Amino acid sequence: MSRFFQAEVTGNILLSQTHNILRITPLKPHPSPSPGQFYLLRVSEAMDPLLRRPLSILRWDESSLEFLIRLKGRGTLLLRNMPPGGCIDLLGPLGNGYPSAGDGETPILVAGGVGIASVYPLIGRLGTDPILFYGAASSGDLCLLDDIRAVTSNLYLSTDDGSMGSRGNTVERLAAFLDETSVPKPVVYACGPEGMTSALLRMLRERGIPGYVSLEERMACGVGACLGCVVETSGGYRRVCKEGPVFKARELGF
Amino acid sequence: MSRFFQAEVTGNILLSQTHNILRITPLKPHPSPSPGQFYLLRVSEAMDPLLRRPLSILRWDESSLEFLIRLKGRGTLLLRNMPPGGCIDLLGPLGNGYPSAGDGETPILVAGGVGIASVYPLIGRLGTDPILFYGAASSGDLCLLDDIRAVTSNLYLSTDDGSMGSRGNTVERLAAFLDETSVPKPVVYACGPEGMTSALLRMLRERGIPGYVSLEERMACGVGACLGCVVETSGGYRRVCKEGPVFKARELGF
Amino acid sequence: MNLSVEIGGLRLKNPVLTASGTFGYGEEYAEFVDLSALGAIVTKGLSLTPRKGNPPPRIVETPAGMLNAIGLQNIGVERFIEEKLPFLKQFDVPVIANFFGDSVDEFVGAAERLSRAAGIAGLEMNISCPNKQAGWLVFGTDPRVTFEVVSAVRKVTDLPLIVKLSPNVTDIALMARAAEDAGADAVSLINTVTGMAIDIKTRRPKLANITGGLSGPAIRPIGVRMVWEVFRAVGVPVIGSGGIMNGEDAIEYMLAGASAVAVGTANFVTPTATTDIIAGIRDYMTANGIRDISSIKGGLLWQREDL
Amino acid sequence: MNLSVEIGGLRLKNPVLTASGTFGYGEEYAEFVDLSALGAIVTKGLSLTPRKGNPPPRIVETPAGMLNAIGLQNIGVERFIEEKLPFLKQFDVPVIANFFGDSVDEFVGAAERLSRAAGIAGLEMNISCPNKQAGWLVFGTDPRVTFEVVSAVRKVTDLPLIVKLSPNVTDIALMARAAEDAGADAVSLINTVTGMAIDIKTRRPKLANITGGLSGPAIRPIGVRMVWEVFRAVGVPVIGSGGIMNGEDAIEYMLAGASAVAVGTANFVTPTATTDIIAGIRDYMTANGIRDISSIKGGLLWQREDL
Ligand SMILES: Cc1cc2nc3c(=O)[nH]c(=O)nc-3n(C[C@H](O)[C@H](O)[C@H](O)COP(=O)(O)OP(=O)(O)OC[C@H]3O[C@@H](n4cnc5c(N)ncnc54)[C@H](O)[C@@H]3O)c2cc1C
Ligand SMILES: Cc1cc2nc3c(=O)[nH]c(=O)nc-3n(C[C@H](O)[C@H](O)[C@H](O)COP(=O)(O)OP(=O)(O)OC[C@H]3O[C@@H](n4cnc5c(N)ncnc54)[C@H](O)[C@@H]3O)c2cc1C
Ligand SMILES: Cc1cc2nc3c(=O)[nH]c(=O)nc-3n(C[C@H](O)[C@H](O)[C@H](O)COP(=O)(O)O)c2cc1C
Ligand SMILES: Cc1cc2nc3c(=O)[nH]c(=O)nc-3n(C[C@H](O)[C@H](O)[C@H](O)COP(=O)(O)O)c2cc1C
Ligand code: FES
Ligand code: FES
Repeated sequence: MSRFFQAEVTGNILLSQTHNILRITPLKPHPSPSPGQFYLLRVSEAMDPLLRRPLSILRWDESSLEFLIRLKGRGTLLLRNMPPGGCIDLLGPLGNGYPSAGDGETPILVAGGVGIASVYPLIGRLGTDPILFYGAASSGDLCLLDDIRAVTSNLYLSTDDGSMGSRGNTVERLAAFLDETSVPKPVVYACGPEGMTSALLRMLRERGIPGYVSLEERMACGVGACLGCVVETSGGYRRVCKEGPVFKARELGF
Repeated sequence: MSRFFQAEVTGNILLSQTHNILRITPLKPHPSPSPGQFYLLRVSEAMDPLLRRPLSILRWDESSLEFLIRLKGRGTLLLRNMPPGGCIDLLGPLGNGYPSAGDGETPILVAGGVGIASVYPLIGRLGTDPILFYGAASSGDLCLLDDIRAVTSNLYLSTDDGSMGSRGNTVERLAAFLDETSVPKPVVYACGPEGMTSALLRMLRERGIPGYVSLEERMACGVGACLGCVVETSGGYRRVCKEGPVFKARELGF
Repeated sequence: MNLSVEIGGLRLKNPVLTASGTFGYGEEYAEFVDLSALGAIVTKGLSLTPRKGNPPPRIVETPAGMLNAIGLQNIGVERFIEEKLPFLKQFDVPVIANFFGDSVDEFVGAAERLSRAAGIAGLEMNISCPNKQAGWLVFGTDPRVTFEVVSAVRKVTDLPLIVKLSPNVTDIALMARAAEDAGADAVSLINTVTGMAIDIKTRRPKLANITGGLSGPAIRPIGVRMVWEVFRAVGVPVIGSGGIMNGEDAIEYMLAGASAVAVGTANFVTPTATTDIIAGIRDYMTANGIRDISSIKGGLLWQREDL
Repeated sequence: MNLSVEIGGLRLKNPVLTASGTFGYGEEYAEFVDLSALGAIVTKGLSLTPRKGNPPPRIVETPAGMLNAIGLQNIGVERFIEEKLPFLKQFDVPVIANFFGDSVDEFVGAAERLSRAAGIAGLEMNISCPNKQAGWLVFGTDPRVTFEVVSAVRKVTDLPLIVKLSPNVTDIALMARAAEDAGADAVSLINTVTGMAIDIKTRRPKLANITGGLSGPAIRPIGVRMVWEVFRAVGVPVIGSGGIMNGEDAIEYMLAGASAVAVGTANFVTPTATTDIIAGIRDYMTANGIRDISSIKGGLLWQREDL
């Protein structure tokens, strides 16, 4: 079973102006991912755009993989417009996903924007009725709410513009929650934009709460060969594609 | 009416493994072409492939244009796979097409391979029941035979492998025809691959028969600005996109 | 919103020029572009006497780029002035005559003749061409030769003089300084990067001339880097070119230090590229509250002082 | 069908190498590619002491290419020999250690240490790096400096010595000759072309290091041209690289004069690129009745004698 394989596009659902879910069916047996891992997708057969695009695994079963894609630039536009029936090649699953929670720990999931794609597979897998903080710029950017609600009732939504859930950012919302509620041995699992990540890391440090955070960096190879995707950690530069994308919160200095 | 316009792909018929007919409907009024003129089509929105592809006009009416495309490389592959509903941009009609025949002249059309695309619009326009010599490598490469037969019965087919029509090349076929038949004031209108063109020009020169030949050369701008598409003529280098693609046979020295 | 810029004493209504050799003598694109809307029109390269150019094939597509080996085919300065200039004069746009020679004398001769013609607003000298007096080494690859030929031309013209630099050098800033020292009013870069492609079926070069000049988006990172290097090395304005396809690419060059940009290969891909780019620059200015386009020149933010 | 080639005394079972810095220390691609099937593995650039490399972002996509500014991050020769070489020795493939320094002494030190390790078949010295003793000017941009540093390394190693040339020069043939004169057994080219990209929203360089090296198909025409220039200038074998994505591109380089090719950016696009390219070369040989791959080296057909 190779991590480099071809697949057929078997579904492409446009959720909004900016988000779509791409469903693909590998043509051969392929290794199963675990939550927090990602794939590199070839977006075009031409030499431009050249590099593969990294996407977190959203959902999977034996015969298919699903990705949640937020429109960013040319690559994600091509992925949005990919018609079912077409062929695409993928590399993955790559990197280290989220570890499971330890005994007696209370996992708290935190997702900002399309970071939900990375955190989503944890929802059904980290205990029952897990706590999820999910924020985005506006209600239109909150995806998969029905599916999420089917698995957990502990859902705390927030939007920057207040169009859904509480107004304001996810980290402040989480901080308020931690102030109000006594959570036994909280452990945070988070993925979101840079601003959220750094605020969250600060907050966790201040409160001495452990956690795991998934990071993004530009990638070329995805397999640890090019050293293109490093981030600064307490142990020096680490490759997001290989040692990450999920890092222990305390390794991250920012 | 601009010669640079957008169009919707409204049909794409695969004729064979190697040929397709692309039908497009311009989104705005557009200038009408004349036989032998061509268009430059953008084959991708990406930067690779970068340059537009030149295609002769095959058929047109007020609302649409049709091109006959032979699969050659990446650009023609993209044009072959273009789904109806998509948008494409075009530049044209470009260049000088075939002039009409003079008084008492007998037009003889000669097409080699996909050169039929260039010659095709002449069939219904140069007198009744015009003479057409049409050759290709094999029967599968002979396109649009039904449509052609509907307009003329003077059709002389040949294939290199003898799978349809007479075996051998079009120019020899034409030479034999001219030996056998007395044609009043013959004037040749021709488009085909380089080998055919040079044999034809030699034959015309030897027999003192006038004619018009459409040439191909790599193009960038298509409007005469880059000087990329020149061919040697008796008057020096001439631009295929501007002074051509149709040249008088006697201007061509090869 | 002020889009106008000054290049060596020449005021342009906006910073978008046509790149020499990609816009013919203006006529060819007049049907697609309002020529009066352009910052300036730079003509196809002219020489004292007409040039036939190279045999075909002259162009070949490459990944995100193209190679050309036109061989500087042109009708010569005399015929340009008689046959082409009158057409261009109808428009409210400065005409910059691009010219070259294969000796210092030819450069000087062409510059003299062009300077006497009415209706030419500036000269751009292309020094990416071989010097027959120096074993056909390219003028623009040796700073002394660059200095010599630019000085000679400077003596015979009062028109704004732009020197167009070759990127096929170890240190382009050195060439730019040589041009500036010799009296250039501006420098223009980059010209094409020398490249080559081979047809593996026939084993022949895809260009009859064997090598050619690479242009288009493929070379943009090289052009931006060189503009940034030159901008920090000279005091005269820089005209940036190399793979500019849209307004954003133009802004990228200006942030690197270009006062204006020249649009080449993009014309072939989109005949309205030049005016589209002007519109794109406007959009960027609106979106970013920029009143005067010159204010972004060299506006790259960078901290590392050691570079 | 004979695919084997000889590079400076080193016999390779086929002409496909990995390009330094794009294949890690081999481990990373072992799951996708049978390492024993490769002509040789060229390691990530090594220095005498470990290097931390540049801050991120280190890479950015460009049209048909990418810029990288890894900053030569590496674990140093010592750890390479201890931790990485044993893995590579398991395979039936020559290991070529790519190395660099920021002074002649560092080059010499690294070469010495690498030459003492068992299991290294050859050395490739990367002279596209700045020389701290010469105001951080790049070693490979001055033929005298090239000669000096290559001579110094030559004295301390008996391994086949490949010198990897920088394309950021006016005359690459001059550099190749300097390397040959200094005792190089082969030359390898091209390294990346210096480029730059700017984020117009933030006005910052897209790379933390500001400039980086352009690689990928965008630069292939430049690489092919330079290989052709160098092939005609030196007697030692040439290893070609720059934008080789498939077997056809590899053949193009060999027709231009390369004895072997190095595959870089293509690995990122297709992890099986190296072996795909070997298969592609075989296909071409079959289709064209070529028995020995070396027979096509420099097989470009060109007539014009004046070039
Ligand atoms: C491990 C990982 C997991 C990700 N998971 C998802 C996901 O599930 N859904 C989703 O919508 N997005 C995800 N992203 C972000 C996604 O990869 C980028 O939005 C995408 O690559 C943008 O490509 P583009 O061509 O549309 O944008 P452009 O900005 O045009 O891309 C230009 C280049 O920058 C790179 N790039 C741009 N933004 C990012 C970014 N944030 N991270 C890394 N590289 C970037 C691109 O890959 C490309 O090489 C993930 C990123 C990483 C690193
Ligand atoms: C005036 C004119 C009219 C034409 N009409 C038709 C037509 O009606 N139907 C048809 O199938 N083909 C026609 N051709 C040929 C067609 O343009 C080429 O087959 C096509 O451009 C190949 O593109 P590609 O990407 O598939 O092939 P590639 O070989 O990958 O193309 C690489 C580059 O070479 C150029 N190129 C390749 N072959 C030719 C060629 N023969 N002439 C000019 N440029 C070429 C391409 O445009 C492109 O820039 C015409 C050519 C010209 C000049
Ligand atoms: C077909 C063609 C012809 C050119 N002719 C000239 C010329 O005559 N004089 C000159 O200085 N530059 C010439 N150039 C270089 C361009 O002016 C420009 O500097 C270069 O193409 C890079 O810009 P681009 O990538 O936008 O095309 C030519 C370029 C092309 C593509
Ligand atoms: C991410 C990356 C890292 C590289 N690191 C090195 C290096 O350490 N030493 C070296 O000599 N070349 C290095 N190179 C240059 C490549 O070996 C190769 O010469 C160049 O990328 C051109 O080939 P390509 O277009 O196939 O990538 C690196 C290239 C890339 C893209
Ligand atoms: S993307 Fe190459 S090391 Fe991570
Ligand atoms: S294609 Fe540019 S002049 Fe003909």
